[in-house]
Amino acid sequence: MNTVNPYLPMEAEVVERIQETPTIVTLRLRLTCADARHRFYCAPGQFNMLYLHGVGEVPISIKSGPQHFLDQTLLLDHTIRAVGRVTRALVRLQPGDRLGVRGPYGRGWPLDKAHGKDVHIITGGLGCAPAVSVVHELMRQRSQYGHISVVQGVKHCDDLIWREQYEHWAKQPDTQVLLAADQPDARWRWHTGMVTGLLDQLTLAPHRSLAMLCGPEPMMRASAERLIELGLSPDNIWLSMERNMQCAVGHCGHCQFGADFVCKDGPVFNYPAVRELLGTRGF
Amino acid sequence: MKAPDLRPSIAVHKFSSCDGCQLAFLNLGEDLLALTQRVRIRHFLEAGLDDPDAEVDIAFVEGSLSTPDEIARIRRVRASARYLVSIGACATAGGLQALRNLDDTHDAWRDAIYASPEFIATLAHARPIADEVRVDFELWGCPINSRQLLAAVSALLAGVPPIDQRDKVCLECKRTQQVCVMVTEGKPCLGPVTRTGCGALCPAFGRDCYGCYGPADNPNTASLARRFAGLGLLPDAIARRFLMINSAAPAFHEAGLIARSQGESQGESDE
Amino acid sequence: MSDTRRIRIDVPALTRVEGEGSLKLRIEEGRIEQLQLSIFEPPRYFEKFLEGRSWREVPDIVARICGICPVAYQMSAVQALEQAFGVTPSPWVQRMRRLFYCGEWLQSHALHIHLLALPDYLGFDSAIAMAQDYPEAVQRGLRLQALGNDLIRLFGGRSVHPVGARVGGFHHAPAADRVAALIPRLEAARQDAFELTQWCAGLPMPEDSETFISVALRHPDDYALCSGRLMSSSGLSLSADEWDQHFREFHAPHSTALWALLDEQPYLVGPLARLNLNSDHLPPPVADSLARTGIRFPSSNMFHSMLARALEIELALHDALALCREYHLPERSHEPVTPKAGVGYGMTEAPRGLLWHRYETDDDGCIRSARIVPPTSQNQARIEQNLAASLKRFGLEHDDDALRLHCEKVIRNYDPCISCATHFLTLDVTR
Amino acid sequence: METPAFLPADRLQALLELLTDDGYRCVGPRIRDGAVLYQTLDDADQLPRGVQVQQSPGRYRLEQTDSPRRFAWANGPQALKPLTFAPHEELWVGELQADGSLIFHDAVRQAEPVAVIGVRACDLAALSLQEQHFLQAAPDPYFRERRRQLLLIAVHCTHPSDTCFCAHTGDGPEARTGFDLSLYETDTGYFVTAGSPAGERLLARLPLEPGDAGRFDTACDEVHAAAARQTRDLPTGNLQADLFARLDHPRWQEVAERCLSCGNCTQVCPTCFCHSEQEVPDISGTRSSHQRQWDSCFSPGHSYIHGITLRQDTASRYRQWLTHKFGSWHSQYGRSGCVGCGRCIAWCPVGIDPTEELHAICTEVKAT
Ligand SMILES: Cc1cc2nc3c(=O)[nH]c(=O)nc-3n(C[C@H](O)[C@H](O)[C@H](O)COP(=O)(O)OP(=O)(O)OC[C@H]3O[C@@H](n4cnc5c(N)ncnc54)[C@H](O)[C@@H]3O)c2cc1C
Ligand code: SF4
Ligand code: SF4
Ligand code: SF4
Repeated sequence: MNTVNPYLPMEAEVVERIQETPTIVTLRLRLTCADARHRFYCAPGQFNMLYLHGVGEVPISIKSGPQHFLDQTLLLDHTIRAVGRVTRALVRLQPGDRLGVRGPYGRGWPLDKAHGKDVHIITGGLGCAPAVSVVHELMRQRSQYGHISVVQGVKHCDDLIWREQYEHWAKQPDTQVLLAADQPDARWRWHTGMVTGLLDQLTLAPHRSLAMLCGPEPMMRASAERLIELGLSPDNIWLSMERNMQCAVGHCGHCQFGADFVCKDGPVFNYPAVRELLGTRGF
Repeated sequence: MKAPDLRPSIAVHKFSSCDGCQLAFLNLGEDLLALTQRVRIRHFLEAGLDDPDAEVDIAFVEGSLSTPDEIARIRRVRASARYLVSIGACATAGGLQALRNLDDTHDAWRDAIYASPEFIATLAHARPIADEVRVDFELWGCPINSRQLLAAVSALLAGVPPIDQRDKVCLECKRTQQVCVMVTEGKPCLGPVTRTGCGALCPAFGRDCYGCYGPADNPNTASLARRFAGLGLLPDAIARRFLMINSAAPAFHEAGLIARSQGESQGESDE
Repeated sequence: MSDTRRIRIDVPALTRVEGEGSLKLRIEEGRIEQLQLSIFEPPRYFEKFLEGRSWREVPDIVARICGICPVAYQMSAVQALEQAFGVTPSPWVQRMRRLFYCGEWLQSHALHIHLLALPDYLGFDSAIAMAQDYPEAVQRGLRLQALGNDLIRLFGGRSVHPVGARVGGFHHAPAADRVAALIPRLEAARQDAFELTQWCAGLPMPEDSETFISVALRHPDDYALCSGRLMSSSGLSLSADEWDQHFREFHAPHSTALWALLDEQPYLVGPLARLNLNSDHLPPPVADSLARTGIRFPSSNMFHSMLARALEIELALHDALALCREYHLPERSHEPVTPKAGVGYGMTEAPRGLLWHRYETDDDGCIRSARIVPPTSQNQARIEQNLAASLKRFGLEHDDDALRLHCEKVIRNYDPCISCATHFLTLDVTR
Repeated sequence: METPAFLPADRLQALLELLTDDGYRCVGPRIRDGAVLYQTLDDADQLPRGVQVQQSPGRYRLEQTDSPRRFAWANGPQALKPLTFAPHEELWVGELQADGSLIFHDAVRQAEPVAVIGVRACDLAALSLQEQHFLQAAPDPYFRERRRQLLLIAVHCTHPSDTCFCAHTGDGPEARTGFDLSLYETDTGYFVTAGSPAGERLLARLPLEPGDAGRFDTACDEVHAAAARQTRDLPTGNLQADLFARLDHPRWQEVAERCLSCGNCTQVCPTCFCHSEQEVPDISGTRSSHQRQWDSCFSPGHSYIHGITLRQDTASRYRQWLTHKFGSWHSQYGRSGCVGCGRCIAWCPVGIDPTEELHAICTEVKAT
């Protein structure tokens, strides 16, 4: 049916609910139709539209990496921050509850271009959600890539989710993990301040590096510009954007960013494509 | 023993008003019965339910605050409601009766009508509910309609706040494929500064919108007032356009007073 | 039960009336010492807002006096302004006004009978509770009410504060197919209405006869709605501008409200008064329906008000059907209006009774002064008179709850619309 | 071109009858509420004989002339857009079952066949742009179904308004593609050409007469003269680059003083495609309808992302409209999003004329 009506959701069931912080919840979803599970394939960086009955639909990145799709169980992890109408209600769902899912949509991270390169993943706040899947993928195919750095900044240290995950990655060979919090507590043993303050600590070989950015726009812009100063070519910087989305298939017009539709031309963009407008008020 | 009633409870309260907004409940037709399956109505005088101080999940409040007694009463309503929704122009902006706020004419009007004005304890101003207590959501319109009401109730029953509809009447006017009365007939339509929700009724009836849903998001009243002047309206007539059902809503209030003062200064220069 | 009992009944908030009012009853030594219907709707000063407003705005402003009978306010107002400006509405407009008005009678009466009054007779405190045991009756009421609302929408877009009426006629003539679409529904509703009349006639009603004066419009050709002369059962026949010769409003010292009296007497307006004066003008099918009930009008039993409402529902459906069947698009939906200075009067039959307006305009058609006498303030004196008499007949020895219910039943016969009344009614009169 | 055959004016009804026989609902220009609107047409006599239209910024008036022509008007507020992209429609329904599971129902239905008579060249061009938008990557089934059932009979325009500039955008006044049949109107009848196999088949069944070459030339000349009468134009050059190079131009603020951000311009524009979606649950809570409706870049929701409306002020909304329609559209669909119909000029309540704004913004000599 989905091929006929691109707006029609598929039914999914919440199989697990993980409370990450008081406002952030990861929902592990299973499409209830076996056929839909077989057909579903997505790349890191893509997103789904999650539909809550009677309430509405919102775009949420797919956190699970492709390894989840290889087996028949296909579980879709979505990490959601409760900010408004739909998300506040979504995070209240419990195992067994049903919702609608359509997707995957958009263009994910440029894994092909990252092949053989050092990859720096720089995220801020919940920007880590769309990036986690790509880290998983890099780790799964570890030998295909050079140095990997994972840089994450949060406002308050309690906002940091997936701490063990970062600690686990930090122990991997040739992998650097840098964390920053604007407001640390006594136990915080990482950097204090903005993510951009960490960029100088990167093991950066500009000519063979590719950076993937996700987070608030000012943070992405500052990071990208800093990376360029550090010698990275703008072409090797990629970032993931967010705009209002109603349809996710390029029809509703809401997600336009200049000439691009974030839903289908993005959400992951090459930096030069958005550099001009990023930060221009009103776009 | 009876099973406990787990339905969310609601109350409908009335303050200074014409009762028209509560009718959005009584005019629901079959949906009224469906609604009573899902919620327990604790207080709604017009429907025969009288328990004003019952603790409720949602209190709907119609009418403006215009007497000292009403001020005391709204505080009680607030205290006993988890979520308070003000319904209609009276409750959200003071309504038509807020016209008495304009020039502090209340006392003069009262004295003109009542033989024993000293017995009449009304306030000089008719004010919106949110002036006195915290309001969780406002449904604009004079009157609100059942469609808006159902949308708000459904959202709340789903555990989410209702959607605040702030677009302009013009959008709905075009969606319903009406012909613009300002462009074809030069009628001074308030659609371009007024909130949608009514379904663009006035243009559908060949007349100019009179702003009963209150100001929309980002209303450019100054430009519209200039346009009205271009259509031949005198400042006083422009002022009356803005100072009608929602005269106390800030955007309309201000636009009306500006037009009025232009009328006065013109009047002076005429002399 | 002893005669020396002191009874004090406070019904702090009257339920199932439009607007809010309260009743105070004090009985001492078997005598009614105090009986006061007070209305705590704050004044809203409509007559004053109208001053300085353009004639174009009047229908939109007066509609807001009452959300339940806005059509009535609009119709009395446009009639008055047309008189002031010397505009004669076309026959099409006059017919369509009747159709529009039929919608309001239908919705208001259906609402009153089913949601407000019937629970009294069937022993429920609300229609919501009643719906459990009498689902068909409640649904029938909601259907009739919805149909009335749709008739109003035809000309006004919405049933509360409709936007279609203007001085001279209507802003817009409805498309013929929309009118035609209502015909089958009106036809189907007639059976509902007939059954409703018979059902109402069969309900156990108190035998409660007393003499009172009925006041209503009367027209030589039909059951008067928005035309005709003002008649009374005491033999009066007046035009609207003669109102002040016989009617007087005053701020009664023992009451909280302005009252209207006819030659210093309380009087009744509303469905029962209309039927008492106009039963000879019921169209044959409605007259047959009435004949089958075995009840005769004029009636001196106030509890026949509900039956009168049911019959007026039948009448409204009958007339609406005829008007819809002969509907055609007019050349224009309103007469051109040239405002001028003048005085005009309007009177029409609101669902709750006669509604009288008077306006004085200036050269530009702006309102210099306005006076509005709504039905509820006219019935005010009559309600108290009726309460006192009816309670005595009922027997003051009944227990508090029974007395309270009886009072409420009596009051609800008038379907008092307190919102309408309020621009005349005071609040918190203390002495 | 070979001289097309001729349909005498009094036989136009035959065309309507053929279409009705073929199961079409005929839609054509009719007068309602002071404008030319596409409405159901039962009889050729319902067409607006002799009606012409005066349009200028913020103003639209009909004018009755004694011309016998039925297509002598310039366009009304509607294009073909509402016929393919409905202003408001249900997309699907979600139903909550007693066991907590959800079932989704499609709302795509078989569209009714509709034949539109009197289509303008600008609107055909706009339709083809909307086809590009809605029928590419993820075809919209609602649009597609309605489009499939649409038969289009164009009438080449001979009476452009003051607001029209289709000659400049290259989209009119002569309809070149996208129609099934096309008519060249003269006082006595129509020269008929076919533009599709369906049009050919229809043409073969019409009670036509052989066309007179000289009179056909005159008819064509009228269309060319109509083009020459148009006065408005867009700045030449690369508008996309020019607009995006002037995002800080003071003119945006000036126009914002006048603009009501009412969205009328986008609603009447035959190419604007923005829409929003909403959920309309029923009161029982089990059935919820997912709907979409026309939206506009002038509405607050258009640029909302949690907590902020990116385009709060009118200047940025107006700039979004112009930079998209006349600028980034080029990247998206290979051409400007404007077909020169002039509707946004006439139907703007305060008479803002985008062509004038574009000139002010793009053609001024940049101070160095
Ligand atoms: C490609 C993409 C991926 C995203 N991934 C995630 C993720 O993994 N986790 C997460 O928590 N959030 C993510 N977001 C943001 C998330 O979509 C918004 O937080 C969410 O839409 C807010 O909806 P709401 O109804 O709760 O908020 P409200 O403020 O009530 O918003 C009302 C409506 O506006 C729209 N809207 C509001 N904010 C946004 C937004 N930022 N983006 C798009 N539409 C919006 C939606 O239609 C929403 O329902 C993503 C956004 C995009 C575009
Ligand atoms: S009629 Fe009024 S609401 Fe409709 S488009 Fe014109 S100005 Fe806007
Ligand atoms: S931009 Fe204006 S002139 Fe161009 S197609 Fe749209 S409405 Fe017509
Ligand atoms: S340009 Fe005109 S039509 Fe468009 S939003 Fe502004 S005022 Fe409205």
